[in-house]
Amino acid sequence: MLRFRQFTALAALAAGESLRQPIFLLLSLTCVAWMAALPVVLMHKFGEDGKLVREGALALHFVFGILVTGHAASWSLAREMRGGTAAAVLTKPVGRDMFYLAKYAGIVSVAVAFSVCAALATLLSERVSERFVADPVLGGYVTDWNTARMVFSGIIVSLVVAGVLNYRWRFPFQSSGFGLLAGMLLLTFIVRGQFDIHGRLSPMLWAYDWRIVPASLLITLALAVFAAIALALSTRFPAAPTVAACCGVLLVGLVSDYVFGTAASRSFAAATLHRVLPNWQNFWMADALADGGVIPGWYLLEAATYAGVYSAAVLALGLTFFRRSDVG
Amino acid sequence: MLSRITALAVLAMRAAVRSRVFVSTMVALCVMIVWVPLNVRGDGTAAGQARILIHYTLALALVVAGTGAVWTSCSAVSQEIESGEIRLVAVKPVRAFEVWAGKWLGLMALNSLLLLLTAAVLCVFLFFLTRSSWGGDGPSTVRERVLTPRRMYEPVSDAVTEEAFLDEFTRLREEGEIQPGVTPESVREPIMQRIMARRAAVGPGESKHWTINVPAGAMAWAGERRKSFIGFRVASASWAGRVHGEWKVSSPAADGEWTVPATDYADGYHMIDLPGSLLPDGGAVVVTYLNGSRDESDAAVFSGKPPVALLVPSGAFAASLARTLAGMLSLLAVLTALGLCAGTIFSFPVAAFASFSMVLIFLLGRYQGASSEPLPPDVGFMMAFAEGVGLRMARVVNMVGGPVFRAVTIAQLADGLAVPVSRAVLSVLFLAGLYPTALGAAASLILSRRELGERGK
Amino acid sequence: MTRRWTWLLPLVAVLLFAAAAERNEALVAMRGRMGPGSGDVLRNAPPLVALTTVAFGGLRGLVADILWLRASRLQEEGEYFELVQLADWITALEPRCSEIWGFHAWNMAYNVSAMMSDSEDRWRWVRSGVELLRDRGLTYSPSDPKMYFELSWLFRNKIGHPLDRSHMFYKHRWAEEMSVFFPGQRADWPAILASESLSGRLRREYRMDPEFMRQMDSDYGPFDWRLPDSHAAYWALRGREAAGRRGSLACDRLLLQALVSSFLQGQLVFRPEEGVFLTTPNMDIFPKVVNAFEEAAAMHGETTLPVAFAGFVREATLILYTFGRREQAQAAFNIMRARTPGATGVSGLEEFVSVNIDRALKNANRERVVVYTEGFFYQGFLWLAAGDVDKAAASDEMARRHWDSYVSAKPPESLRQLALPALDDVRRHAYGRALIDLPPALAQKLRDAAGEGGQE
Amino acid sequence: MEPAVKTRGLTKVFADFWCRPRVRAVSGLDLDIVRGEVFGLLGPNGSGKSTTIKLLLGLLHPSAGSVEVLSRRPDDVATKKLIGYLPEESYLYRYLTARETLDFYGRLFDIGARQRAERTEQLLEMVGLAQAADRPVGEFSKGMARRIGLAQALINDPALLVLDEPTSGLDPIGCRQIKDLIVALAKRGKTILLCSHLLADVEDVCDRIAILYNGRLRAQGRVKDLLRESARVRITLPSEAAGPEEKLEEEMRRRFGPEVEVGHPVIELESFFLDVVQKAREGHEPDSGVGHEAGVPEYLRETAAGPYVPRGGGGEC
Repeated sequence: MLRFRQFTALAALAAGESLRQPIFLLLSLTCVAWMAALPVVLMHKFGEDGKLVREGALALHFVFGILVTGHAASWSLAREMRGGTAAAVLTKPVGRDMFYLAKYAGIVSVAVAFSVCAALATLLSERVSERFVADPVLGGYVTDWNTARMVFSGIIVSLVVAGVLNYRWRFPFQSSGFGLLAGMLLLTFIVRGQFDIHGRLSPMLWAYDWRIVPASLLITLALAVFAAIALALSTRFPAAPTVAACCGVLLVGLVSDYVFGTAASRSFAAATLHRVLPNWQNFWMADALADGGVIPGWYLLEAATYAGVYSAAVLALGLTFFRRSDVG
Repeated sequence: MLSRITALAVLAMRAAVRSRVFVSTMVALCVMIVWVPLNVRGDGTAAGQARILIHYTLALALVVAGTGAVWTSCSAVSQEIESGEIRLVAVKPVRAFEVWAGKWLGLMALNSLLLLLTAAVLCVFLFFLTRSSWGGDGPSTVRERVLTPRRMYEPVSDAVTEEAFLDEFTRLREEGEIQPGVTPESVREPIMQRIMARRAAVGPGESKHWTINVPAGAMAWAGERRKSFIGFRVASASWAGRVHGEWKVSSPAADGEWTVPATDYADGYHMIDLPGSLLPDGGAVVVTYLNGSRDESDAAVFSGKPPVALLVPSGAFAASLARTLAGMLSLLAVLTALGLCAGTIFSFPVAAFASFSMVLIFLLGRYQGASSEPLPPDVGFMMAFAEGVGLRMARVVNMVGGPVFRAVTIAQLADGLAVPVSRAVLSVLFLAGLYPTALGAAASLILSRRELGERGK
Repeated sequence: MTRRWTWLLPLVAVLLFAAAAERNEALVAMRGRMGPGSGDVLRNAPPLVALTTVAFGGLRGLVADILWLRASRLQEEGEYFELVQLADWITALEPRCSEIWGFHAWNMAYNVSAMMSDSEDRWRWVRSGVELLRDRGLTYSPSDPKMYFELSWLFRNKIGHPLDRSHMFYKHRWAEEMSVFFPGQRADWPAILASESLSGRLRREYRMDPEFMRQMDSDYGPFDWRLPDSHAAYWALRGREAAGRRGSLACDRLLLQALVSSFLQGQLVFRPEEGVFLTTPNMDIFPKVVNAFEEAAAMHGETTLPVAFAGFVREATLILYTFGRREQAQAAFNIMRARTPGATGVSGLEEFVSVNIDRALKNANRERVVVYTEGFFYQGFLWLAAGDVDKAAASDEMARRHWDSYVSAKPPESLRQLALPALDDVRRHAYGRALIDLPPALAQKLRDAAGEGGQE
Repeated sequence: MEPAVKTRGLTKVFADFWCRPRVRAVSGLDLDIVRGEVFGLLGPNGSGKSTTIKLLLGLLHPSAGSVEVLSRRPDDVATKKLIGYLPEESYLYRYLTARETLDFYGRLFDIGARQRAERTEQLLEMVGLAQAADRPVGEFSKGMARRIGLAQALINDPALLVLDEPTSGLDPIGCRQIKDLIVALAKRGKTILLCSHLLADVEDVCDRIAILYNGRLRAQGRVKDLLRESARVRITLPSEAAGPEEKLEEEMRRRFGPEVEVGHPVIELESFFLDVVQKAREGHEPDSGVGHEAGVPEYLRETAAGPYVPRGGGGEC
């Protein structure tokens, strides 16, 4: 029981630390605003409406998620190890394993919080995107401007309210800003769910492209794996090289299928690399949504297993490093 | 003061080199400027490849060095404030602007180094391109068309007069093409386009002439080996995409006349060699085109901007390259100043984020300017308001950011056009001088007013 | 943290990695099973495409947009030197956008090739355009009719039309390439299908299905596969197939154009060593073209197809008549009448021909000039075989006059580009055709009257 | 004599993002440091010592009141030429070597190349880092970093030397050297502002001290004056001259009455300091820095044996 309390306390601390970083709020805001701007800014949609917005938003989720988790993982552990904060905690009756795993749990919860925001914004922005509707009443190209308005105002409202909360009751601006942003997105999501894309009231219609949800879930899983890798790397390197190494892992993992997968039958080394490197393509299924495709539930389950096992493996490796690393 | 600034500049260079960002930038740059131009697919001609080489090598160097410049400059001040190192400097007899200038100069020295490296690599590539046995036109074209910078002299503009516009408007109304009640202002744009289009076309058997004023001293560089050209862009109104025509060039001052025999011109850009002796050193040159086609549909359309131009050799390629590099360096100077300024106000991640966002906003401002499309009418008040605010902001952004990007003359250099001294001087004065001074003054003020006593604040 | 645990942990890590590797393999296999057109596209994509589509993130659309803007601007300015690379990148960013592939291929085949002075260089770029669509574009969007349309367009208009100054060079080179598979005017399908090397090469190198081609020959042909029009028809037909039940009006239009063109010049006399490249009408496919028009009209309903159909039948009537195929000409005339009652304004076939032939001759373009000239020569040989020397001379005279009037109206440089066949070659072909068409006795008479080779 | 440092009503209030006052670190401080003296600034943690120093150095800007350092504003560049500052922590460039560090700071003072080199060598010698002159500062231990920090503070032969906790992190030998240095510099007429909570150091070297508590000045004056109890007189004799202590005590009691005590002198500054702080606390003012200490918590008393040690006290040497 004590261990559990310690664990939750440490994890909450790690998550809170990250949430209070100004860069976290900045990244989340930019990501959401960018997603919201996608359907408005893009002009050459190259034929397929919604697809570009959907893929763009999912990719933004992935890229900004990587920035968020990478920053959280590398800065919290690497900095604490050098700044002496980790030493202060570890001289208490807290095991290194516990400390490390709690950090991971904290970072993953940050990634999940971010992902919830990003997924909501993706759903909303896909809905806004211009599409051709052959409706007996309202034909032609339709853009759901009301939803766009609500998303943009939500961003502004959450910032203003966070400012007021900070001024009046000294709430921390960053974390309350993020919370409000998530809240406003959720509110928009619920309210717009009661309207169709022409803006006509039709309760409980929920006219969203629900196929996006599993794709977002997969990206969240990828972020969890990425957090484990970044954390493992930051046991050995300071923040900047960790970020560089993470970029390397990201790129290599992305081309793993193409470079190592195709050569796997010929070369043992390629086959080994293909197996051992994190295969991000497993989590990038935006292409499966093209032409009305869906991501089946069993695939999601399998991918979750892969993410869990892979994260566990990386965590075990990172823990091995962390046990031997000098702290303080 | 100089000694202090030098010491700080050297320190900034050391810090940048130590932070590995510079080293990675250097490595990335080396890899890219060697790898990318070799792998860019051109149109198969040596001249095209040379243009791509120049364009891509320099543009890539600008992107990589610019990214590195923003990154290192953001960290230069913000990291020192965060770690407290700046305190020991602040209590020394150093003014805030000296700290700023030292950092800026140090980073600029590194930027210059990167650009010099790029220029060296580019020159090596170009040297091999002029020596290699490329298929078709080969190295001589590269030397002739790309590596001999030319000044472009445009014809005296024949702007549409108000009278011509009103005549056309009246005519169209009489013909019933314009409804009664429509004001001239509301149809000004399409009518102007109509008139311009009509003027741009030369029908079969017709001819058109342009007068180009050549300033005195313009011919200093022209000679047997460095030919002058007439460049024109022609499109055929017919499906065949070819027109048949004859060119005549005469200069009343030099009392010379010279004719190019009738030839077939495909749609596109063409250049005709002119004998160097023909053109006067100062005075008017009249260029005449005669459409020799017999087919009724073969109208030749000169829609380029300018439709016809005189291209006269001006200066050496190295000089143009140096001026282009000066323009690039000026842009880097602004970026570095921007990063330093952001780093003075914010912590590193926020500063980096803010600076890159600024750069992105300026770039998007250009992009939006290039492709502004009216909003659909049914968007309502909020969106229209947002659009209005957005447009105004875009205008401001373009006003501030426009000169920054105009300093970059890579495209001209690649197109074989001379980069005038005045432009290089202007960009150096304006960009490397005015912008960094303004940003530096702001940053110094902030730095001197900022309380450096508290860690991480 | 006991000592035992310290060494156990790396072991656990290794075991977990092994388990993860096994899961990875399963996932990769699963993605493979989810079929093409989904994750598979990126799985087969080169690293650049994989990286840009995923790593470029939300910037992807924007970057493609910006590159597209630059490409459009360069194209407006007539600057093509960089377009190939730009289009390459845009296709990497948006690999499944047929518009881009079409634009890219068009640039290579039309704009870049036009900058080359050498025909060989020009042909290389035209081919690159074809290969880009066929070998790369179709990999990403195998079910997009637009891609087939673009491909068919290149065969029909870039290689088939006489607009390019090197068009004869293209036609020669393509015919030479295809002669490996089709040495004569008709394809020997049993032999090709039996030969693994031939049919395999068609599949691998040209991405063409021999079985489909054979079927096409019997449905719409026979075709002379050495001619670009046959390939235009092939790809248009594949596009129609890809469109499925929706159909593709654009592909059907191209198919019909290619078929009409095959009717006009669908047979090739090709003797590269002598420089002979003579196309002549393939009148056997007339009923099949009619069927194709009707099929398309049934599928697409009210369109401009009937206009094109009327034009075709009108022309076919004249040509068939010129070549002495009275029955077929009559059939064509009847169709025309049934379709547009009263529009002809004449009582019968004879009157129709006599009223319209002059106008047709006056407005004839390159391919029709060759067709009609050959037709008149052919008529002349028929009269000669029948023993009417006057009428034979009149027809011969008609052919020559018509030819001369066409040639003299053209400025020399455009004649060069048109690359008309030698008049003698046309005449010789008409003679050969007459010998084949006439019964043996009359053929012998013709031989006697004209002398071998058609020389009088 | 002209003051080296003069503050009048110096106040520093830290504000939050919305510019509302958050912490009053220094309030109404009147301080006069005479040229040529060694001045000690004392006070418990959070009493405003460091803030005062940063205000004097121009690192912070006063919210109210005035500061004059060497008769000029503290952020005037001419002032900074005459100041040397040893910060509480190492703020040195980690990637510069010890020699480069000194050279760099020397350049900031526009010292000529030859003189810079000379001074660098001498200072390295002085702080005992001649052996490690070419190692990057980032690799130094805390004590070594303090030493190089001290060296950089002296590179310009400053007229006013500000030392923030100069002996923290140093070994006993280093502490001794610092004290000797301070004495030597004082003899040369330099003004030294010393901030420390090691009362023994302060008592040893300072001419005058000021005690801050909660941002206010609680006591200021010459050390001897402050510690002298005018109501009582202390006689110090060498032991051998006085003979056995009991005998002396008897003799004195006989002459002056039973209140006479005889014994060795104790460290009196500490009790003086605690006394000042205690008095300030009794004023019940709202506190900004360290709160009212309630002595040792109850749960610690059961096990902790030994004398009460206030948290401000106790140091490395």
